Amino acid sequence: MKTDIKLLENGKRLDGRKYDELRPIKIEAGVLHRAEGSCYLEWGGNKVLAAVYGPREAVPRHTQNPLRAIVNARYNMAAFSVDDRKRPGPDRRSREISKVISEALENVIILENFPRASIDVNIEVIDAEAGTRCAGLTAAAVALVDAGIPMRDIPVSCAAGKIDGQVVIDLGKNEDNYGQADLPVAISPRTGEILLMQMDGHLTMDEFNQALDLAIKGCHIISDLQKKAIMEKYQKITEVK
Amino acid sequence: MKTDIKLLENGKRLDGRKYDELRPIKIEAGVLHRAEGSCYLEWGGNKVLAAVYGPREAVPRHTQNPLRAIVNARYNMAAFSVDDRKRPGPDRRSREISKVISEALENVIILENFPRASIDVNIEVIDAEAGTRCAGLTAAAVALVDAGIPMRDIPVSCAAGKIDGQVVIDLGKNEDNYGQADLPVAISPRTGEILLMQMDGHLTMDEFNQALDLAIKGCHIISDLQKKAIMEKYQKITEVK
Amino acid sequence: MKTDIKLLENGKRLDGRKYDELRPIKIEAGVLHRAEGSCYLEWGGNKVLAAVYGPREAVPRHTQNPLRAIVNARYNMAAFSVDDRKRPGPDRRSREISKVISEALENVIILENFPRASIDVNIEVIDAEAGTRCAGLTAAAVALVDAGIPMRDIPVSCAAGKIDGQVVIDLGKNEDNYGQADLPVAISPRTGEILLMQMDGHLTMDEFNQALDLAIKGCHIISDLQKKAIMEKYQKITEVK
Amino acid sequence: MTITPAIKRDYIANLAKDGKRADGRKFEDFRNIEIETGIISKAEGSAKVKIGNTLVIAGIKMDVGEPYPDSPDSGVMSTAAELIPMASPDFEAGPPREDAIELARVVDRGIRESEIIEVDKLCIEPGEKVWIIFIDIHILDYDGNLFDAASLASLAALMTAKVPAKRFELGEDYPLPLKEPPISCTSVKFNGVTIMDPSLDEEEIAEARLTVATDEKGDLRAMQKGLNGSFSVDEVKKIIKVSIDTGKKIREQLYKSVGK
Amino acid sequence: MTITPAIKRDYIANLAKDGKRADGRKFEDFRNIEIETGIISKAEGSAKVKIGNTLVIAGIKMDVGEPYPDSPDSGVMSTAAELIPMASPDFEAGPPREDAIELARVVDRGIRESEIIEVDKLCIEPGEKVWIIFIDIHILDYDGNLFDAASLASLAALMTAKVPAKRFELGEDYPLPLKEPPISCTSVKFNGVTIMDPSLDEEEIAEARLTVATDEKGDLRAMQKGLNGSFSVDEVKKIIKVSIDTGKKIREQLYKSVGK
Amino acid sequence: MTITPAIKRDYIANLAKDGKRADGRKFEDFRNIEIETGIISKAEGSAKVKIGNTLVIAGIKMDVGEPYPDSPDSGVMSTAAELIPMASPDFEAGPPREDAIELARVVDRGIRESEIIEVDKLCIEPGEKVWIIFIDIHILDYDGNLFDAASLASLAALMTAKVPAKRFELGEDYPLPLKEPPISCTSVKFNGVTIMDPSLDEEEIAEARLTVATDEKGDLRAMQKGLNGSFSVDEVKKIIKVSIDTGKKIREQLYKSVGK
Repeated sequence: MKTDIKLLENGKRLDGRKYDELRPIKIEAGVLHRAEGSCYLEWGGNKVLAAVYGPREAVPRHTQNPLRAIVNARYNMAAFSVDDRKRPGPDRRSREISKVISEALENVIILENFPRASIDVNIEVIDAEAGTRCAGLTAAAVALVDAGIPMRDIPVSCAAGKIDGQVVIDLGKNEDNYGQADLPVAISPRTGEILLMQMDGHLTMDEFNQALDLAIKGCHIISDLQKKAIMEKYQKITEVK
Repeated sequence: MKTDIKLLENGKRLDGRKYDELRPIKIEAGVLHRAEGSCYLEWGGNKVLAAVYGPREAVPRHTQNPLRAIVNARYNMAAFSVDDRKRPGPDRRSREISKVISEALENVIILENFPRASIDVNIEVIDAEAGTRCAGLTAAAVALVDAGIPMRDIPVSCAAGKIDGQVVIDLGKNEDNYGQADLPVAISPRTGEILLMQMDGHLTMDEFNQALDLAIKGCHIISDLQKKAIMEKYQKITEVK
Repeated sequence: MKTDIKLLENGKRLDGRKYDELRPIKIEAGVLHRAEGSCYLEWGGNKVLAAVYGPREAVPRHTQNPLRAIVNARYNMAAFSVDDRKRPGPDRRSREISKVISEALENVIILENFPRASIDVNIEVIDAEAGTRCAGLTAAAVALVDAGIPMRDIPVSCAAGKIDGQVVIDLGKNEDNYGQADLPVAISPRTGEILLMQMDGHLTMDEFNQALDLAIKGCHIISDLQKKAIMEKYQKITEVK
Repeated sequence: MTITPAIKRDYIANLAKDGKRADGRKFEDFRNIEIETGIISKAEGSAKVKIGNTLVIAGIKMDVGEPYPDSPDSGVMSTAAELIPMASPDFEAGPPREDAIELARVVDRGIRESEIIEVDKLCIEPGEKVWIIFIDIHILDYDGNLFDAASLASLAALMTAKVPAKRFELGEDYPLPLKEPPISCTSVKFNGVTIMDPSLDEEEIAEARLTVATDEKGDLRAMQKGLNGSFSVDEVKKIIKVSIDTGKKIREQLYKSVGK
Repeated sequence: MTITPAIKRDYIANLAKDGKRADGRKFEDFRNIEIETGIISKAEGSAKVKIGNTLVIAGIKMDVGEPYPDSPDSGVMSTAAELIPMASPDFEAGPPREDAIELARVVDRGIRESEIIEVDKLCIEPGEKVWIIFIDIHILDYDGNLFDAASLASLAALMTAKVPAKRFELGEDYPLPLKEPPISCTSVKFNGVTIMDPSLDEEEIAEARLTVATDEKGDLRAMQKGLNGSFSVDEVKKIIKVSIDTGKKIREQLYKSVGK
Repeated sequence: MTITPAIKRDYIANLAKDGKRADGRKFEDFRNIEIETGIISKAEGSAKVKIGNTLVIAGIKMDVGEPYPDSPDSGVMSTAAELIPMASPDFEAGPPREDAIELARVVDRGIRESEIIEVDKLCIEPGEKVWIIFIDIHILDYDGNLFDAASLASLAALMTAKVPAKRFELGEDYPLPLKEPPISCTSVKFNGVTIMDPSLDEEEIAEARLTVATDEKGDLRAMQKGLNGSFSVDEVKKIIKVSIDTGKKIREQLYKSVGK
């Protein structure tokens, strides 16, 4: 990662944030008609939709597990979500992200309840600006709750990183492109266990410890926003009744 | 569509035809050995073969309809059938044409007689010069009769269009490239019902009414040629016996 | 094939070989841990691995033969095995070679013993220098013995060809590129029957007869090396016991 | 191969006998249409269109590339539609199937053949460099009538798109040069009646479909008949008439929503 | 995995014991061959070949393109064969399978390695522009022996092809520069007998196949053994001899049909 | 979907309770590592790495090509991994699946993001011509821990690779310019214990996996957590510590084997 750009000035980041300040986040549950559960999430310049179908019989049949459900998360970026148009369809990056998100979600879903089933989680990034895997996983978790999928906890994701030698939370676009390290993390907020973790760049052990602390702190803040979004959906339903 | 080229001169078209005159058409039934029914058709510069297999068990099995047969028309242009070599294999255009032809044929075949079956209709365009979808559907209908597939009627197809402000029947190559509108139509000649209809270009309501009349008129003329070809095949068989 | 290059000088070939002299060959059986049988073979500048799995249930099921086993040989060249990097995955050349090797191996394996099964033979060319199909088939035969697959005979392969008007055995790289003919052959050494034969280039009947004689002579020499490699493997096992 | 439950078919058909539809509409009524533009910051133009519960997003991306050899002075456009598994339990991931291909081709032809985009104004250097326009259509929620929703979203996205000249160091951004757009209206037929803007339930029992695109003057600009049922000539003419009338109303709403 | 009915196998094998074939031919006889050229107006060259009921069309298209870096002064050729579902109930649509790939590669090598096309005369601008030749083979009706039918159709199409220089504004059209073509003859073996030009029924019970291409002088120009049966050295030599003799007759017919 | 036999799971888990592993190793032990370089004559660089019975070959090929528009002065690298059916009865031929993609991407990022290859020294003509580096990883025998074997083989191949300048008439060959490489160490967790360098049996019962790449100074250069189990923060920190210590030993062996 190159550092041609000054990313910190007087302790403030390019967009005016402090080192431990998240970008604005907005979460709405139950936004789609067909899906069994759904969520719309804005996180800085990211706009993400998540939709859940299932549990239903897993196809093709050879993917079925006779003892438990499988989770098929499908992370996809819309062709128009990035500066240079992305060719439609999965690429290697999106397939890797789909895999690590599926694994993180499998951790919290009560899979044993649904042998031979699949739980399909569709994540569409329609506007992208750094941190889409964290945004996607966070939205997927809310959509799963909205779909009534039984879970031990509502997983949540946030990244930390290093820019201009400083550990900060939730990298923005230039920070991601020109920063020195990125550490996306997902946790189960109830237990603090780590469900997803990837790291690129360069961190000393001290910096890693700081970054992990910051990312987990961010997760807990966002976890509250998830729960608020779910409550609002239930309240609406209750009001309608 | 551009109109750099003069397509009408003294009421005559580039190839000397009148506005309501079809290109020469030649139809022969039962030209292939392996296929259960087949047809060879020349229509102006178009040369088309159609071959029918079935009814037979539809594969893959998930395509089967337990109540009726499905029709799989496969329209394909040979690589050498056009000026600039076409890459072998289906493209988006041929897959759309396959779909609309399949739908038109399904209308007249007694599908209910063959639950879970497929009727496979292969259409190969080996020389192409405007109007191949009409030629393909017309040939496919004869091949279906030749295969003994029970049908309510023998469908038939013809196009009309607009060139130099005039509504004409059966566009030729330059008329298709430089004309103002194209309206391919397929009908069930017995009922006059419309089975296939597409339109590109620009037509006023009056022009559309004229064009539709012309296309249907053409269909009836070609319908007679279809029946003649089928009769000739039967006569040959009778003579041989 | 062009002949810009002098391939024979005083009856000696570019690498100093005589017309009926093979390149150095080294064969080792049982080199892999997971595979049920395996072989590593060096032949001039060629380095080839072969691994056998099966007999096991053939998948997908529609490939099963209820009366006998099928042989799936998969010849593959590593991306780095040739001067200009080869795109990973099968191309038309490798699929044709896989087919003719599969057919040759099917001839000697007692297929009737294993209805509905497949015997999978993986051949990886990791360094390539003319004659990889002969090397691959020869290695595959040893791997099949190592896997304990019952066979009527151990097939073996060798090529002959023509360079500068002279029939020679086992073409090297420049001889293959600039020679006048190539004749790869595989035989069942016990019966002398021909299992694989392809020819490109130009041979008179006399030259063909000479070339076939040379190739078969080469096969018998290599057959001894195959048997030696298998014996060494068994001896090692016996010693360990 | 989905088999529509006979009970649903009977229910909808019986209602139709009495001139009624399950959601209370008349035969020639559209559902409520919502159009929102400028929703994707990364796109040159974008729009979200809801028709009832059907939700479609269209995004426009532009790039600089080579023209086709046979039209060296014209910009190039391409349209793709994805029926992503998000939108329906019946859509699968993978390469586009016949339905998505027909959808993309009908929308593409509707824009291309009616020459909405003034491609001759999108030449940068004749024979060398022209603007390439990508129209990408994302179906997010599927409750029937994708043809009209996709077409309308594409138009709204195009009408609010800016040519990103600045990003390519070709001067200031400017609005995409466009002509007046035809409006697409889709009808389906079942049990002898024809209805406009089918819901998913109505589509599932439809025997024949007709999409008609008309312009401001009431002229025909594109048509596509679908499904294995048939139409009589009179039915076709009746559908065209209703499509012209409805097209006018939708055009007004479209113009309003894009600020024209 | 088709299992040939035992009864058919027995019938053909029993006939063979008496030196007979189901259609009355002798072991070394070809079926009737028909060659028709110039059948596709859009193609630079084309031919339809029937061998018995087997029907194959080959079309030649040419384009101007870049040479390969390692032969900057030579034209480029490529051969594709499609076993389209029209030709047989057993052929499926989709990417070519092993059989079609082997067929295309054997025909391609037969033309390429025997240097029929004088590729050095197909250079337009060294290192920059050469003629690209596409040979496309369409199997329309499959009743056995595709190798010979496809090879013969390709040769007849090449021998009547014109280089489309005019379309590319490179002067007048002229015949594709060709050398004398080798003729491909295919034999199969079953139950100890070898027969020439197998019909579909004979192919289905064949144990081994040998295709031999020979030239005017009776020299060998290409061979391909197929299937999992084996040949003795004597059988190979006998098949080659018959192939040389038969090749001469077919060459005469080919020359006549292309007007040479 | 393979179901690990309960008996194997119990056996390994019971051993682990007593601090033991099936092959006698301690929890933090690697299996024996063998590194051999220069094994492929056609490759610019190559290495064979064995970790226990796991066998991986990496080959480097280089070509001259265009740089990416956004980094006109930098060479380009690409990494591919194939889980070929040779290596395991469970690997299938065909396009790479999720496992192979994750493997290739983790190795690729480990090399790319830690900037081992000095891509700015691989420019031939700015904006026009740069060196393209292909790292191809072949898994030949699979007995667990592909991440570390693939990463180590790639590093050894890179460290012995020569830029083939002569073949492209660009002067004399010279060693690929490289910085100090991070070493990748993988641990897995099951039944509450974490172990280093899992064998295949251990991988099959693993609940969570963590790969940690560290440099000479003991800094973190890349991490990848896998599988659907979880780690506590303390477990992560403990694994990192062991990975730093083990990485040092492997680095020494790597340097020795490439002659540094």
